[in-house]
Formats: sequence, C-alpha cells, structure tokens
Amino acid sequence: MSLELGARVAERDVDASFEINTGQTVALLGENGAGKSTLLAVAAGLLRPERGRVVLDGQPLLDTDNGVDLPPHRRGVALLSQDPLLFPHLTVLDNVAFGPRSRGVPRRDAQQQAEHWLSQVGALDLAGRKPGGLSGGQAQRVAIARALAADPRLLLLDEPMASLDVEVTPALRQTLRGVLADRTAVIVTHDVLDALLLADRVVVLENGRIVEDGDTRVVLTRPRSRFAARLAGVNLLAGTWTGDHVELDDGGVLFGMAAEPLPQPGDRVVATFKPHAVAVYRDLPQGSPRNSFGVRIDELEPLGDLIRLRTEQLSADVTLQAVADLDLTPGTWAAFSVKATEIDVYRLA
Amino acid sequence: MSLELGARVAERDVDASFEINTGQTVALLGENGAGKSTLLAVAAGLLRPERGRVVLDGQPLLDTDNGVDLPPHRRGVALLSQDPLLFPHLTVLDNVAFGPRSRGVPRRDAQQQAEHWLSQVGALDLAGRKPGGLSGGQAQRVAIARALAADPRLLLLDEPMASLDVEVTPALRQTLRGVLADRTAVIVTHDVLDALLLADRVVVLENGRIVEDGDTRVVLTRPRSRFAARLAGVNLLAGTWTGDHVELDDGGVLFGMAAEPLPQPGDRVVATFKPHAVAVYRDLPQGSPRNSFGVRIDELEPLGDLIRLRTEQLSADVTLQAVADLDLTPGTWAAFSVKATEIDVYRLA
Amino acid sequence: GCGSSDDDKTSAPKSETLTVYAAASLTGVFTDLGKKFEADHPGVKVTFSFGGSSDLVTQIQQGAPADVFASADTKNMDKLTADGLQGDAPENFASNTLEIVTPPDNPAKIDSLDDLAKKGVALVICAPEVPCGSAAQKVEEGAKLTFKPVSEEQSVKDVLAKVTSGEADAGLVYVTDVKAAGDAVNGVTFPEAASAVNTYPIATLKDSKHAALAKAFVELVLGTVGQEALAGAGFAKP
Amino acid sequence: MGRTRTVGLPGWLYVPALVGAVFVLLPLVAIITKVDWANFGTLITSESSKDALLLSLRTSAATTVLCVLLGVPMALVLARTTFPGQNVLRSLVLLPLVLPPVVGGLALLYTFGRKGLLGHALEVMDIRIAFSTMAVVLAQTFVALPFLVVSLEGALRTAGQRYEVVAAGLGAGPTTVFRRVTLPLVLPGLLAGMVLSFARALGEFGATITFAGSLQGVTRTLPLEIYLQREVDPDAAVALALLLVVVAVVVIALARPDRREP
Amino acid sequence: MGRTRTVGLPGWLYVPALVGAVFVLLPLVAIITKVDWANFGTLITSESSKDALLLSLRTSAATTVLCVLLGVPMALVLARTTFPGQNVLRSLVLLPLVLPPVVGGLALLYTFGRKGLLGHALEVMDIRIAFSTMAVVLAQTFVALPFLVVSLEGALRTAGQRYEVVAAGLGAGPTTVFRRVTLPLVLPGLLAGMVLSFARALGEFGATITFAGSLQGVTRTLPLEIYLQREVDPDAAVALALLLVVVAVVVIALARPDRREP
Ligand SMILES: Nc1ncnc2c1ncn2[C@@H]1O[C@H](COP(=O)(O)OP(=O)(O)OP(=O)(O)O)[C@@H](O)[C@H]1O
Ligand SMILES: Nc1ncnc2c1ncn2[C@@H]1O[C@H](COP(=O)(O)OP(=O)(O)OP(=O)(O)O)[C@@H](O)[C@H]1O
Ligand code: MOO
Ligand SMILES: [Mg+2]
Ligand SMILES: [Mg+2]
Repeated sequence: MSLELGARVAERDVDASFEINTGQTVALLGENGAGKSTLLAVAAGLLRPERGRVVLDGQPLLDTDNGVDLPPHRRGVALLSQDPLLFPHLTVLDNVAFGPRSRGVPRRDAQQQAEHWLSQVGALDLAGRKPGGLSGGQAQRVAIARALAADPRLLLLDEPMASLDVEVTPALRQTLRGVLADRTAVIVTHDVLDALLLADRVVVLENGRIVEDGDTRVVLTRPRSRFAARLAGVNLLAGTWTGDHVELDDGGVLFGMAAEPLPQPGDRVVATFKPHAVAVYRDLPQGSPRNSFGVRIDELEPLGDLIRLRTEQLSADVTLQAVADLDLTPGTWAAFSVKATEIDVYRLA
Repeated sequence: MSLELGARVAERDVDASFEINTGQTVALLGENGAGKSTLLAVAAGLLRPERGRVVLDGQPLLDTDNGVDLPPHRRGVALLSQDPLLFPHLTVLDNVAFGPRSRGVPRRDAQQQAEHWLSQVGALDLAGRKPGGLSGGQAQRVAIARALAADPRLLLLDEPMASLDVEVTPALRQTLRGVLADRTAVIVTHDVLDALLLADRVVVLENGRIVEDGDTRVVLTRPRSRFAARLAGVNLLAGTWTGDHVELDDGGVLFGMAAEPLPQPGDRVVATFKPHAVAVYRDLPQGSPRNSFGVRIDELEPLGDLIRLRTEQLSADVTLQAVADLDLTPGTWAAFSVKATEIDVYRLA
Repeated sequence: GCGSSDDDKTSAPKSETLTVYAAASLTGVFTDLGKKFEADHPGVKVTFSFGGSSDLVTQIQQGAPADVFASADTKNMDKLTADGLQGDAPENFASNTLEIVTPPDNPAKIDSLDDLAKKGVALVICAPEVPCGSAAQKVEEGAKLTFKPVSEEQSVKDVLAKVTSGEADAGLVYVTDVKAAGDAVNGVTFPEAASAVNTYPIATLKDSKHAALAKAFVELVLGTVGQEALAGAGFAKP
Repeated sequence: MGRTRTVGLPGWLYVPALVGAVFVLLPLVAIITKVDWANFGTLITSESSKDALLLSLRTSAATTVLCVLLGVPMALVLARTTFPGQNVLRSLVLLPLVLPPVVGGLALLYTFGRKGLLGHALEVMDIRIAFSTMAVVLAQTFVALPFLVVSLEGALRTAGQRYEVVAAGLGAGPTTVFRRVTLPLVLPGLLAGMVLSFARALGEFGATITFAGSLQGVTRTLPLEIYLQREVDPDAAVALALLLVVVAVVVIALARPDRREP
Repeated sequence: MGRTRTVGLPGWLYVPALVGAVFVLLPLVAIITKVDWANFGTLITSESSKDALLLSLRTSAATTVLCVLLGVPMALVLARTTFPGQNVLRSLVLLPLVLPPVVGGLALLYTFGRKGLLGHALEVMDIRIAFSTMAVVLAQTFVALPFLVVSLEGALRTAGQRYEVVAAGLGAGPTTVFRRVTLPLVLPGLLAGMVLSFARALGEFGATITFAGSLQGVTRTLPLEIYLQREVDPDAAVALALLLVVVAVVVIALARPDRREP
C-alpha cells in the first residue's frame, strides 16, 4: 500500500481512513459537507486532526500517535483546492512556475515547464496576465496547471473541473488522464464521468464516514450506497433478503435476481436496476413484471435522445414519444414497473 | 422588452447587448473568459463600462450616453457571483436575512424568510453556523438562498450549480425552476440541463460578442454556433451552400436536407446531425450514406447505456457491443458515416 | 582622564572641540561667548549642549562628554559635586531675579505684585519643583499673598510662551527672559524680587579631555568679557 | 480539536526578532531596576500622583472617543473615495506624527488661543479653551488622531470592498452597508487603532504642556507629573513612569480583541 | 476603460470627516501664518539649520532601516506564531508608544549609559553609545519601532495565511515563502509602516535630548534645533518647524505606494 490516509476531526464529524497503491488514482465522492476537502487538507498538512495517519510510499507524513507531523513543504503533496488562490502579485506564468522554482529548477527551465502546463490546460495565451484579470474558469485552469507543474509525489485535486466550459472539459479530462495514469492521486468530484475516466478506485463518504470503497467500475455498476447509485445513475433500494424476495425498508416487496455471494435470509441487501429497465404506465398494470410502484414524477431531464424521469427515489428512461403519449409532466402520478430479471440483489458487506 | 442589457468594455474585449421580456429567464452561455460575468457585473452596477445601457422595466439603471448610473443598492438587482462571498461575521441565517432586512422587513419576518430559503436549498441545518465553518458546496447553497431571499426585480446567477453534489442538484434545479418561472433572470451556466430546464432563451457569447440568441429549444436543437452545438451534444459543421450540397470550410463535401428558410447558393450554412445518427466502421464503407469521414477517436464517454465517441469535431453514440466488436479505444482510426436524411442544413442569419 | 593628550598649550593649531553643557537660559549669551572663545583660540571649536539643568546633570552622570557645566541653580551643581564629577570647585558667575511679565498691552493692568492675586487675572508661574517656581513661592510667601495661577509650568520658557502668545495675563519669569523677549512683552519690576535670588554656578569637569581649554572657558565667563556679556543679557552679579 | 496549520517561519528570522524584543524590553527592565521599591507605595499614592493618573485616564478615554468620532469618517473617506489632492491630504493628516509635540502645541495655541486664528470667534462665544481640561483633550487628540486614521485606513484597504459590493447588491443602502458590513469587518483594525490612540494620548507630553499648561487636577497629566517630579525627586519620577507603563499594559491587554484569522 | 464601482459612503459621514480634517489642518495653517516670510530663506539656511536638517534626514533614514531589520521579524513572530505570553509581549513592545519620550530617553540612558545595565559591558568593549549620533538613531528606533511592528502585524493578520499555505503545498520552504509570497503580499503594509517610523523618527525630540544630548552636527536634530531656536529666535523656530513639515510631506508623498485594491 502506498498511500494511507486516515483522520479523525471531531469538530467536523469526520472519521475516515483509506489506502491506495502507488500510481493509483482514487475518486473521493460524497455529498456537500461529507468531509472530502477535510481529508485532503489533512493529507496536505494544512489541517492537524486529533488523530491521523498519513503515510506516503512508506514515509509517515503524519502520525499523531508517534508525534510525526511533517510541514506542508516537506510532504511532496500538492493540493488544488476548491478556491484557485492564485498568487495575486505574480503573473500567470510565474504562478505556474512557482512549484518548479521552489524545487530548485532554474528560472528559464521552470518557465518552460510552466508554459508546457499552461498549454496543456489551454491557457498559454494568459501567461503574461495577473490573476486579478482572469475570469473564473480561466483562474481555475491556471490553478490546475500550477498544481500539475509542482510535480508532487501525491496530487490532490478538489473539484478540478468545476466552472470549466464544455469546450475545454473533455480536453482537460484527457490531459488529467495522462497525468494521473502513473501518479498517486486523489480527486474529489461531483461528476461521475470524472470518476469513471480518471479514477481506478472510488471512495464514497457520507457524514464523514466511508460507506463504499472499491474498484470504480464495480462501485458504479454495483453501488451499495444511495449516493453512489445516484451518481451512477442506477436505481437502488435497500432492504432485507427473505430467501425469495427483498423486503424493502419502506415496506414494499421486490423480486429480483440474487447475485454472488448469495445472500442468506435475513441479510441486509441492496437491489439495483437501470432506469432503462423501467416501464412507465399511467395506471398500475397487470402482467408479468411483478414489481410495480406508484410514483409522483418530480423532474424530466433530457438524456441524449431519451428523457429521464425522476421521482423521489427512482429514475426511468423513456423515449420522447412515450412522454408525449403518456402526457408526463412534473407532478404527474405514474406507475413504474420493472421485470424481476432486470433487478440485481447484492448482499451488503 | 423588459430588460435591456448592453455594454462595451474594451479592456476585456466585451461588446454585447441583448433584451429579454419581463418574467423571462435567459441562459448566458459561452466559454471561459467569453464575458459572461462581465455582463452580469455591468447589470448589477459593479462595473462601469465605457458605454452601456441597462434598462429594467422601462427604468434606466445605466445609460452612459445620458449620464444615468444608479448605485447598486438602488437597482433592485441581486447578483450571485462565482465566489459565494458570504459575510464572514454573520451567521448563515443572518446572511440570508440580510437582503430582507435591507428592504426594511422586520427582524423576525426576515429570519423566517431566511429559514424558508435555507430549507429550499437544503441548508436549514446550517442556519446557526458561521461561513468559515462551511464546506465549499454548503457555502454555495447558502449564497443561492441569500440571492433568492433578496427578492430582486432582476436576478443574476453566475454558475449557481457549480460544486453542488448530485444529491442536491436536481432538487435545487427544481427550486430554481419555481423561483425563475415568473421572474426576470439571467443565469450563467456550463450545463446544458440548466439551460434547458431553467431558461426560456439562450444567449451565446464568444470572445465578448453575441453569436447566438434565441429560444432555448431552437438554439439547442438547431444550433448555429460551434459552442451551442457542443453544448447541445449535436454535431455541427459550417460551410457554404452550393444549391445541392455543403462545401465545408475544411474542404470536404456534405449532403443534407436544407431547412426553411431555404438557403441560396453561396449562402453561409451550418449542417447539424445527432451523434445517434452516426454509424461507425473500421474502414470507409461503400453504400447509401454518401457522407463519410475518416476520424481519430479521442475519447470514449459513457452516456446512459451508450458510449459516446468523441473526435476533434464530431461525436457518435454507439452501443457497448459495437465498441467491443470494433475494438474502439482512444487513438483508434475509424470511419463515421451519416445518411443525408439525418443532416439538417440551416442558413446562418 | 588619566593623563590623556589634552596638552592644548602646544601652539600647533590642531583642531580641538570644547564641549560646554549649559542651562537653556544661557543659550544666547553663551553662544556669543563661544564665538569669542573660538576667535581667541584658533583651531578650537566650541560646541554647546543646552538643556534643563537637571537633564544635563543626569547626562553628565551617565558619561556625557562634557568639559564645562554651567547650571541655572546651585542645587543641580550640588548633585554633580556630590558625585565628585567636578574638576575645579564650582564658582558662581551670575544671578537672576524675578520680574512680572505681561503682554505688551497689559490687558489686566498689572502694576505690582499684589495685582497678581487679583481675581480674574490669568496668572502663570513656574511649578514649585523647578528653580523659578521655588523663587516665585518665596516671593509669594514673603509678600503674604496667595496666587491662584491657571497653570504651574515646568520651565520659565513655558511661562514666557504663555504670555507672549497672549494666553496669560501675567507671569513670573527672570529678568533675563523679559529682556530677551524684547517687544513681545512688557516687564513690571517689583521690589519683593530681591528676596529670591537665583545663582548660576559654573565648573570644569573631572573627566574632561581638554582640561586647560575648559579652564580657559570658565575664566572667560568669570572675566570682564563674560561678565559684560551677561550683564548685557540682564543677568546680575552673583 | 483539529487545528489549521501555520506555515513555519524561517529559523534565521528569530534572531533579529529577539534582538528587537531585547532592545525594546531592556530599557523597561532598566527602569524597573531604578525603582525605589521601599517607598514605591507612598510615591505613587501621593495626592498629586493620584490626581495625575485619574486625569490621564479620563482625558485619554475622551481622546479615544473623539478620535473614533472624527477618525473613522476620515479613514473611510480616504480609503473608499477618490478625489483630487487625496494623497496630499493624507500626508497632511499624518503630519501631527512628524511634528515635534511642542511645535504641535504651539500650532494649537496659534489656532485656539486667545490671539489665535479662531480666538476671536471663540471669545465671542465665551469659550476659553486654554488652561482647561478640554485643552488637554484637544492636544492629545491632535497627536493621536493620525494613529487611528492610518491604522483604520490600512485595515479598510486590506479588507477590500468585495463584501460591501455584495451587500449593496442585496439592497443595502450606504448607511446599512457601513453599519452591518464595513464596521464589523474592520473591527480588529478599529480596535488596534483605538489602542494606539489611547496609548499615544496617555504618553502625550509636549503638546499638552505647551497648549494646556500644567495645573494639578486640571491639566497636569501623568507624563507632566513625571517630568516635574524628575526635578525634585527622581525616585518618584521613576515610580510614576512604571505606573504609567503598568496602566498602559493593562489597558492594551484588556482592549486587545481575540484576533482570529478571518 | 471599464471601472470597478465603489459603493458610496453615507452622506452624513462627510461631516465629521471634514471636521476632523479641519481640526488637523487648521493648526498647520496657523503655523504658516506665523512664518516671517521676509527672512525665511536666511533663517532656514543658517549653518546650524543645515546641520540639523542633514542630521535629521540621515538618522531618520538609518532608523527606518533598523526598524525594518528588527521590526519585520518581530511582526512576523507576533502574527504567525503562537507562544505563551505572546499577548503580554505584544503589549510590552507597544510600550515605547505610551512612554513619554523623555522617560524613554531616561530608560535608554539607564541601559546604555556609563552607569547603565550594559554600561560596564560596553565600556569593556570600548563602545561609547550615549551622546553620539548612534545614540540618536537608537533613541529614534526605540520610539519608532512599535509603529512598524504594529502596522505590519496588522497587515500580516489581515492578509491571512492562505497563500502561504498554498506556496508551502507547492514545495516552497519557509524562506522562499517569506521572500516570494509573504513579503510581496504585505508590501503596502510594510511601506506604510516605514513611512510611519520615518515620520516618527523625524519628529522625535524628548528621547533624543535626554539620551543623546544636543550637540550641533552630532546629536542636534531638527526638532532639537527648533526647541533651541525658540529660546533665542522664535521666528527661526517657526520657520524650521515649517521646513520639517515640508520635508515630512515630501518624504511621505514619495514613499506612498500606488495602493490599488488587491
Ligand atoms: N473551517 C471549518 N471549521 C469547522 N467546520 C468546518 C470547516 N470547514 C468545513 N467544516 C465542516 O466540516 C464538514 C466537512 O466539510 P468539507 O469541507 O470536508 O466537506 P466537503 O466534502 O469538501 O464538501 P463540498 O462538496 O461541499 O466541498 C462540513 O460539515 C462542514 O460544515
Ligand atoms: N478584473 C478584470 N480585469 C481585466 N480583465 C478581466 C477581469 N476579469 C476578467 N477579465 C477578462 O475579461 C474577459 C471576460 O471575463 P469574464 O469574467 O466576463 O468571463 P466569463 O465569461 O465569466 O468566464 P468564466 O466562464 O471563466 O467565468 C476574460 O478574457 C478575462 O480574462
Ligand atoms: O535651565 Mo533651567 O533649569 O532653565 O531653570
Ligand atoms: Mg469541499
Ligand atoms: Mg465568469
């Protein structure tokens, strides 16, 4: 294990710990206030937790039990925080060259490196400007370049893609992908695409505790937490396995296919199914899908050529035609119906 | 016309002007640095342009030609900027109650209103906190509540949804939808969903100039600018109409269906088609679709159950199966092929 | 001064500096005498440090490089001799008596010492703690009067300033101060002044590196030239 | 509790910092060694000492209030508006700092004295300022005002106007912005300025003696009393100086706000 | 050019601001009315005046340098570290502000004088500080240092540590952070502090006359010369005071940085 990051910060109700391998990238997901930035601050040495342990490539950076606490500049950890915080007195170029210069790289080389990273984020034309004269997205790009140019042993990115435009996002994601490929990194994001494309692993935080931790694709296809399910765009319902079906926590009953490792009666389980698999009717149907729910439609979202219908707990993807035929608008009552074969049931760890 | 907003700021290379009706919401789109925040700052009275005109419901707020320039607090314009800027010395509740209190609402009523808006953004539990103790997304939500509570005649929202988690985004979008329904508002966003669901009109800025301005659905289904096309997720190619086909700016030829108003030979046109309509092969095919391009695949993005293939200019949506069969990875060369019936050709205004 | 190189009788005109610490009230006279002394002793420069007598004593006690000290009262000179810092024994070279001072137009119509005790006269005198104040107190007690001053100043110059600025109707200062102030004030002499005479002593200092020059300067002050200059400024014989 | 981390200072920096601290503290120690402890109590509790101390505290407090009333608006105008000649005005407002206090006192006499610029006007209104406690307050305010203006203007500029602009956008008029945003945000700077002006007023000597004179209980503040005692009883002067130091330390420590990082 | 908008000030605020400005400026006008313009040139160009002016400029410049060398580290230690007794230390460092300068001069004498705390040690090393130009610089530094420390500490606290923390995260050690981030960011505050200390040094009188004495060309600075001239030639004193004011205004105006909103 190459990065071990654990911290307890009672004041913020955060108590979490995870490990990743050298060269791996982990996506840290979770709702606002879950504790994502807090964990990054501990890793970067900006916040001293009551108890914490940060070990990078075998070197303890922080170990409250043994009184180890390296200052930030000796950790080799670069943090791109949610606020770009570009040095206001330096030009964009000098901001990006700051990391290399601090490592002792000669001025000209540092500036060349800075130019390289600025061009990678599509901001080379801003090199001579002062941060005060940048737009929000421009500042964010420069901050990304500055973090990357620092060439740290551990890279921490807190919502790097927020406030970037659609023109630059795919290209930048591509750049980050290259940069993160052979680098130990933690990336905080609210975007499932970032997680899917950039991270090998996903850690999901809820109220300061880790509720899910695993391979990205596994977590996003077989989510065990509501948050991951929401993020992955699949429907997730929690309940108890009876041996035959799931007794949902809110009282209903759900039939589905139990997946390996098979749950035992009484086990806690989650049932997941894709929005695509949901058939929508105006009235509760009679027929083969044994799983039907009366729902109130909250929201309609276009999704490619389809429309995603959202209810309080579930989503269904239907065609525009269906929306028109059924006259679905926010507020309408409808019936969602799912075939049991489309439902996967997993035992919770 | 109820809001007229025009400004020239040479220093930032911005020169744009548009109008909207009372109660309408316009989405201001454009790449980073296009001038979106600049226009909002002019409307709010925070930036004085060399030339500018802001008229709200017939009352001139700014008119450089006639020397009118109302101070910000007398404009009835609330701006939610990209940086939340919550007052650090006031609690969250008092921050949100600040607007009502400034309007002269008694303390208790103002606090009740504040509580209402806090609950709307899912931040009621933060009411007693100081802004210094909020996470990035929490602060953003409070800032939204504060802007809404000010109950302005004109509401300006600069990327309100950035850094919000997936749990809260749909609900908040729903809230904003209700709030914006009967309100004159300008919303800056990088998210097509926000534009689609919240705005009646779309204005697209490029390099400080307006390149597109129209009904949201029209702009997003028949985009005339590269940026709008990218945002809408459709492919867009520009060229000249010959009377029979489009001569593309980069040299190729494209056959498509000319839409009303019919272009005349020599007219500048744009051709658009959906990623869904693109068939993908490993080699250039012989057959009915006369439009084929050799492309290098840059990126694969999951999109619901499909995969979106991105090239430098075009996108194609294909099934996972197809990706596997054709062994498509970033860097592969492939052929994109589109039937002429799937291509719409519009005359540029 | 353990036999330092202070043999100034050598005629070689090497540049030497004599440093004189003198009470502030001597500023005018001593500056002139200094010029005279320089003329008589080519190659010698006289510099003065003028200040309140007690400040000067403190400084000399802390090692100030003074060759001569001229005090405005015997009390401060006594502090110096108590520490054994004087060279030759101090000698009195002048004295000063009090005089009433009023603005030129004399708005309160002050003619005598008794008038100072009148109601409504804005009188300013020195605080009893400083030499001119103790003199004023002596005069007051001697005449069996009770002054109601609006201010008890720290120094004679502060009293004078209040009168020249027209702020005060009358003040008690030294004869020399009235003379120095010229047209800016009006002086009123009074017989009771004789009961409080302030004596000025002068001495060379033990640590002086220019003992002979210092002695010469003291002699100049005590001699006819010095006495004439002092008389010209209004000082009386000791 | 989790603590936000401070970036360390370079080690070499502590050397000059220590030299500086010693340089300032050693003279204070020197004073303490000179104190005649046996008679300390009686020295500082004499009638005149108590009068002087009380007068000093009263006038310094009044001065601080006056500095706030005049200085806060001045700092705001300097920091938040631009007008031609602003830089010259700012330099001029700083002048009482550079003027030797005695000259400052003279200047006040030339202004408010019986024969001063405003003398006639004041006489007509039957206001006599010289030799009154009011004169002490004016003299102290004259020398202390720049301290408040300078430190508050600095705080206002550093704080910037971002929050004020937000408040205006929410509909708050200038007075509301001033009361609910500007003032609370620069409170630490204001308190620092108040401490500085109080301290400067407490130590003021030259301008007071020149403009206000020196009468026990009316115009003779503690510094004047110290100066006077020095003539007759250096022990008493040293004891009083120490008293002044203690009073200042107490006031400064009490007034010091709980300054947390913003 | 597009201009960022300032939020207006409440109108009533201009009244006290004007009163304050008049209160500070009127005495200066009063001085000017007292100047004997006919002889102004000869009064200020006398040998002793020139000596005094030069000495004042030289010593004040040296004082400013010394204040920067000692004060910047002190301000950093006060603003960026925490240690027990810090608040007491801060109050003590402020003390020269509150000490009447004459008492400050006495304290310096008790420290560096022949019979002072360090007197013996200095004598052994054959260093004579009191009554030399060095003594003037020390006296001025003693009274001017708190100005630099206070204004810089305020600037450091207001600027916060966010950028320093970012710099450390990018791998910059404490010295690099200090040189490339901290110092440039608080430059306006540092310049303000330097102006204040220079101004205070230029006007210093009481501590200088007590600790350094008043020898022409060696220790008699402009304020001392003014005081002396008042004894013999009040016109000359007023002329010199005006000269001091002009010098101060010029220096302050030259040093004033182009302070833009951050
Ligand atoms: N400086 C602070 N002092 C005290 N509590 C804080 C502070 N900053 C954040 N918190 C609290 O700690 C918890 C975790 O905050 P953190 O910033 O780590 O959240 P986050 O997961 O990064 O959220 P977001 O997605 O909104 O950025 C939140 O409840 C927040 O309110
Ligand atoms: N304070 C400023 N001074 C000078 N130029 C500025 C300033 N702020 C922004 N600019 C420049 O003006 C242009 C428009 O900036 P603006 O902030 O309006 O962009 P934007 O459309 O809001 O971008 P984003 O999506 O990144 O927020 C940009 O080129 C930017 O660099
Ligand atoms: O020198 Mo004195 O002490 O003027 O009276
Ligand atoms: Mg966060
Ligand atoms: Mg913007």
